[in-house]
Amino acid sequence: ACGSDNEESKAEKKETNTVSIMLDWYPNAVHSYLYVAEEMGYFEEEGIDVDIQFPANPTDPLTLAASGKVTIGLYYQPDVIAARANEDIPVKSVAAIVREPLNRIVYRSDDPINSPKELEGRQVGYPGIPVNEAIVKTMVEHDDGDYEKVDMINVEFELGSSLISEQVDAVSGMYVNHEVPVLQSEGHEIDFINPVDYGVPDFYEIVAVTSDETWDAEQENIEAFWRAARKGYDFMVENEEEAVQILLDYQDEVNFPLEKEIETESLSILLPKMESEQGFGTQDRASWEETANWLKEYGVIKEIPDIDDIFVNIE
Amino acid sequence: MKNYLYSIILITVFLMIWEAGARFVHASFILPAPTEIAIKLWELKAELLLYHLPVTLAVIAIGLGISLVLGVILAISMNISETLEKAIYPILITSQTIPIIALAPIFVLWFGYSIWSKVIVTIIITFFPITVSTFDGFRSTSKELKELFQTLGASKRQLFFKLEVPSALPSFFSGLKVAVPMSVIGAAIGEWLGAQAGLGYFSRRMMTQFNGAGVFAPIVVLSLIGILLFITVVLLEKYILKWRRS
Amino acid sequence: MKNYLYSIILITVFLMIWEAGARFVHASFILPAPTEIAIKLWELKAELLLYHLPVTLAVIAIGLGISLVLGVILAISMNISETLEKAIYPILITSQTIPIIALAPIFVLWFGYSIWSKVIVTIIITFFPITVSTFDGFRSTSKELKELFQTLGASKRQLFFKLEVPSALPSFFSGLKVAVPMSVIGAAIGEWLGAQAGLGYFSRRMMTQFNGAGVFAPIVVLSLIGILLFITVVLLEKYILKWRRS
Amino acid sequence: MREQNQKLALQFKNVDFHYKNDAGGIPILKNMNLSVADGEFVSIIGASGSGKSTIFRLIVGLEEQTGGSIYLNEKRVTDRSGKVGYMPQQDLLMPWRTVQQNAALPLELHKESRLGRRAVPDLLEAFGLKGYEDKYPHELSGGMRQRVSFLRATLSGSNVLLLDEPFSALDAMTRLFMQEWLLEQWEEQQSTILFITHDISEALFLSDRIFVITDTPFTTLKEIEVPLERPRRQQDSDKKEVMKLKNNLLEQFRMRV
Amino acid sequence: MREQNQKLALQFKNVDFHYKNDAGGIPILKNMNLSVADGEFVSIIGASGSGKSTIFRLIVGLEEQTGGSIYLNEKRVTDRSGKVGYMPQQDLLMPWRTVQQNAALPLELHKESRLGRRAVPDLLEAFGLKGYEDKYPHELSGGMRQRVSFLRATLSGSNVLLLDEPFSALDAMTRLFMQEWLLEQWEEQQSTILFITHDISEALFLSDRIFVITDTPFTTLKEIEVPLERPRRQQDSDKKEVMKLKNNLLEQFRMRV
Ligand SMILES: Nc1ncnc2c1ncn2[C@@H]1O[C@H](COP(=O)(O)OP(=O)(O)OP(=O)(O)O)[C@@H](O)[C@H]1O
Ligand SMILES: Nc1ncnc2c1ncn2[C@@H]1O[C@H](COP(=O)(O)OP(=O)(O)OP(=O)(O)O)[C@@H](O)[C@H]1O
Ligand SMILES: [Mg+2]
Ligand SMILES: [Mg+2]
Repeated sequence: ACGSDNEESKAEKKETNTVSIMLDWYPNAVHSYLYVAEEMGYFEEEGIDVDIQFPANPTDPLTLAASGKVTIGLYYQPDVIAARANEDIPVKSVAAIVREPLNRIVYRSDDPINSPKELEGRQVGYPGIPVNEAIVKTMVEHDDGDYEKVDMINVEFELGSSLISEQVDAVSGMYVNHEVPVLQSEGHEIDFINPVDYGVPDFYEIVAVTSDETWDAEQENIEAFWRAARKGYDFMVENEEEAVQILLDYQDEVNFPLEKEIETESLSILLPKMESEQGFGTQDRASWEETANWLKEYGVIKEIPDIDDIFVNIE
Repeated sequence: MKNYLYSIILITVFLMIWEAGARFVHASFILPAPTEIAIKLWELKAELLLYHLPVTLAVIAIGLGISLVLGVILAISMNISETLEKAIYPILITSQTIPIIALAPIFVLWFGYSIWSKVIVTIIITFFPITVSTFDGFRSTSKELKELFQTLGASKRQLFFKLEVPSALPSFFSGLKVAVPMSVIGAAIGEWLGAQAGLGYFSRRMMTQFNGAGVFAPIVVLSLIGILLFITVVLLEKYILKWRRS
Repeated sequence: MKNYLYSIILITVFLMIWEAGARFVHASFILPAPTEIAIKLWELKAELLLYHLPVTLAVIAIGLGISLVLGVILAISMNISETLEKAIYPILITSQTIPIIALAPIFVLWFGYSIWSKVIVTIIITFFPITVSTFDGFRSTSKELKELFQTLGASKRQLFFKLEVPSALPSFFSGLKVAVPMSVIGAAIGEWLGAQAGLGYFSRRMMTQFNGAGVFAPIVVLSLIGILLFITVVLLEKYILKWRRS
Repeated sequence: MREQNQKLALQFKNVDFHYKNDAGGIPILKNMNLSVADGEFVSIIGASGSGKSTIFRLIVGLEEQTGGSIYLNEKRVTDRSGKVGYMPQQDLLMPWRTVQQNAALPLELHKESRLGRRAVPDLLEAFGLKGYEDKYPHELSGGMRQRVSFLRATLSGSNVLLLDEPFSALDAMTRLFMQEWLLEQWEEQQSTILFITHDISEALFLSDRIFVITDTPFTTLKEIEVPLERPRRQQDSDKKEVMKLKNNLLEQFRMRV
Repeated sequence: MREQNQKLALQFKNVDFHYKNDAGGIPILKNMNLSVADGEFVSIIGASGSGKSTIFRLIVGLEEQTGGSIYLNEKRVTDRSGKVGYMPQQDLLMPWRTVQQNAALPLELHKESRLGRRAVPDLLEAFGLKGYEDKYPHELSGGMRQRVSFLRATLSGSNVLLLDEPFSALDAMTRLFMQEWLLEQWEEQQSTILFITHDISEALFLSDRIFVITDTPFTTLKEIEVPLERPRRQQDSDKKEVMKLKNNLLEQFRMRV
């Protein structure tokens, strides 16, 4: 049981049927379907109010979902497994949103890193999210390097600024569809390495996470939320341009300015990675197992947790 | 004004050097020039003042308000009960050497992104100076005057309101003058840790946007709040403690 | 020890309630029990004390050291030159009402993820109390004693070392006692903003790993540093100002 | 010389007292007897720490005697707080109150005595404080502050006033003038005054009788009648008999210091 | 009575002085003349603010006269700092120094006079401070602190000592004993003393001559010779002539307050 305070807030949520969702990062094309669903009234049709929140710290979507402070957090598949395996945190994924890694190791072109082994002795910035440590470790070791010699620095959200201001030599955690083109469009010469080329499996980049307790208490709401989100996704697939426009209309211009061109391009990269034959969001047991095995192999987790606890598919 | 002539000259020189340096370095996301900050402040005035400022002000007001109420109540209780004083005062003093603020990240887990995680940080940072100085104020009540009141047959209530409260006021205001700027800092730090609006939040967000002037602009506003609040307390103090005017 | 009996009882009761509450809530990543924290502290002792502690201590030592040197030099300069005093003192006082700490994120851009960005935060948070109290100490030098020295034909140098320095010491130590716990807080906050080691960093990192006891354990160590440093200053003060012993 | 009736304003009967502290007690009074007639002016002198202030603390009820009884105006009073006017060493005015507010404190604390409040302006004038009613203590000279303090003691409404070294913080000249002023007030107010001082000349100039504390703990006080008529002026203290008395007393204390 | 030679220890010749402040200047001395013979004990009395301390500040060089000249031991000295012993009102001891360290301050500041340092233990004994050498000021009584302060003034090595109301913070009894003690020391040290006080009896008891400041700014000081032989004891002040003098002076000040 998770304290009376929690139960109270949940009771409240039920009455108003509010679903709060914390994005994995500040809003960009990967979140278009949510804004579409909001704009087109799909959430309303399902009888729920959606409160979209942005994280103040990169790790908040998972921690706040786990502590019941938000209904759903968008996070990374390996971290869900690690939380479950290492600390027995009762969280589960309810949908796979992006089915392939978007994460890249990015470096400045004038200070190139030709292969992961060259990260030895270099400073690598990352947003404090543990999966990045696993990725860099896997890549360096796959390339016969020594991960112990890599200097991993938690830079919170300052991936771009720390790289550009040369405070770090490379960063892990930038997305190939968004941060990378944003930096490039501002005239910075950067390049990147794809983790999948160096032993990192094809994990789900973004999954929707909730806590076991929230799931038990608010399953109906979450399912309603997901039905609406699917409709948003379907609309987005059909009307790419309009979907981007809706995102841009919803943007918080001062805080999270978006470039139309970049977001359009970004969405076209994303769509194939979001598509699933069984329907948007459906998760394969195999992917979870593969990712868990990878984490175990590289010592991120000691035991593979019960896969059935970790995810649930919404019909 | 004349008294501050040298200070004004010094600040002007400092701003000019900064301006020149910033223009020379020419990397405004690292070092924006004062003029850039001023322009940004003007551009963002509506957003900063109408949207983010009220959020931060609410945190400061609620945090400071709770600190004041709890702090003064605790100080009075310690003044009344010696047992309470013996139990709590040493803890209060020791707690000041403890970086409780380092626990702030966990408040986000307890209170989410609601206003309360920020309010708690503000309370933690302002509670101590208010409580300790108010209590020290009560303790500073002259023993001789207390005895004088006793010899005049004053009731406990009269002793409290006519002697102890006035005696504690100067020290209470000193504490408040320390706490007020700290409340601004507390709100800003609280907003780093989890917020969706507020000046501290806005400043950090701007960093991610490579917007140096945008980082500084809300901090200018925060500073003005700090100074205004401080001046308010000083004026209030002058008014209430008018007998101290020479 | 007897004096603190009530405090000890109160703390014990508090810990027991915490323990019970934590066991009831049973979500140790949100609210770890004191015993869990103690166990974690023991488990992590090598990592915390040998790896992270030295990093944080270095920040505290360098930051406090620079604050001390610069603060004392500035206080002495203001004491010597009235023009400097008029120019700088008002700025110092005003700067205290400004949440400069909110600028901390940008220091990372200036100084990188090296120790210096954390040192700067520590300096910013400790510089003011040290400078102002040292200077106030110099100012508190009795005018009459100064004149006495003059009538005895003392040189400026003698006046400084034999009168002004001893007069300033008590106030200097008061400032140091304020600054020392703040330096610990400064180091912890600095480490939030970007670091690869250090107790503040470790605590936040443990949060991302859902290790509640791991969040608290380094803060216990930080608190102990704060208390130890404070006690050191108090002992030093007692030794140097031994004439104040009654 | 003022008429003294035979009524007693104050009487100690077999009073015992000791302060309690960690190491047992410090005995001050032992089976002590003392009487002061109504309208009398009595001084108490004695070495530092001999127990002068302790006598006052017993009278005003700040300390409770461990034995014996204390009579005020021939009635045995157990709770004596508010029953006697007390003017402490130094002035002890409240810095946040004006002259008038400071003086009127006793009236404020006892709401019954409304009548008295109207008398305050007149008294302020009589005490030479007219025009200063709304000034704060720090704006007054030492002598004026003492007068406010004395007015406050007077307004406590009691006929017995206890003054504990009231003039010790004043400079020598002001002190002389305040002594004369005090005598004038005393004659006018018809009150009984007990006066503690370290200054033998002061005691001789002011008092009808002087109580000398020679030993602590004490059972009786050495009593000295001052051989002077009233009204007095400073030069009266230069009379032969008074001089002899003064030098006697001085010798006595010289041996003990 | 002590032999006084005709040498002058101190002389003011046509000295002018005014304090400068925002609103022009406050004239204190106008074309003022004054002489004190070597070995003399002279008191200065006058109302508060009349300029007594200002005379001392001129002598020790804390203020510079605007006209005229000041002679020390018959030499015209421009930089007078370190040339006169000065014992300020209240004791002004440094709380962080022991008795010995406080007293020896003048020797420390002038390294030349090494010889003197050896004399300190003897002097400490002579001043009744034996056994207290390593105590801090707050551990001493008021009278002892004054003695340390006086010893410090003595050790400045000058034959001229200026004492500015040194006893004003002491209680009446202690004050009397300190006066006698001061006279003893003066006779022994063969120094010249200028003594400021508010207390007419004190001035009469101590001095050979009394300077009275009647008006400010002043040109001359009213001089009064005290008709008493030396050595003196307190009771000597009770002599007729002295009493008359005292009452005269008192009347004079009474009118001015
Ligand atoms: N509250 C107290 N508790 C314990 N002992 C006390 C207390 N007050 C006074 N004493 C002791 O009682 C003795 C007499 O004190 P008291 O104040 O009556 O002396 P006094 O004659 O008034 O001295 P002084 O002239 O210095 O004012 C002293 O030894 C003092 O230390
Ligand atoms: N540093 C100063 N600057 C300007 N005016 C001064 C200064 N010091 C003293 N005065 C003024 O000069 C006058 C004489 O002052 P002084 O201190 O010599 O008086 P005093 O006779 O020693 O008085 P008291 O008995 O109160 O010590 C006073 O009116 C005083 O206000
Ligand atoms: Mg007493
Ligand atoms: Mg003077």
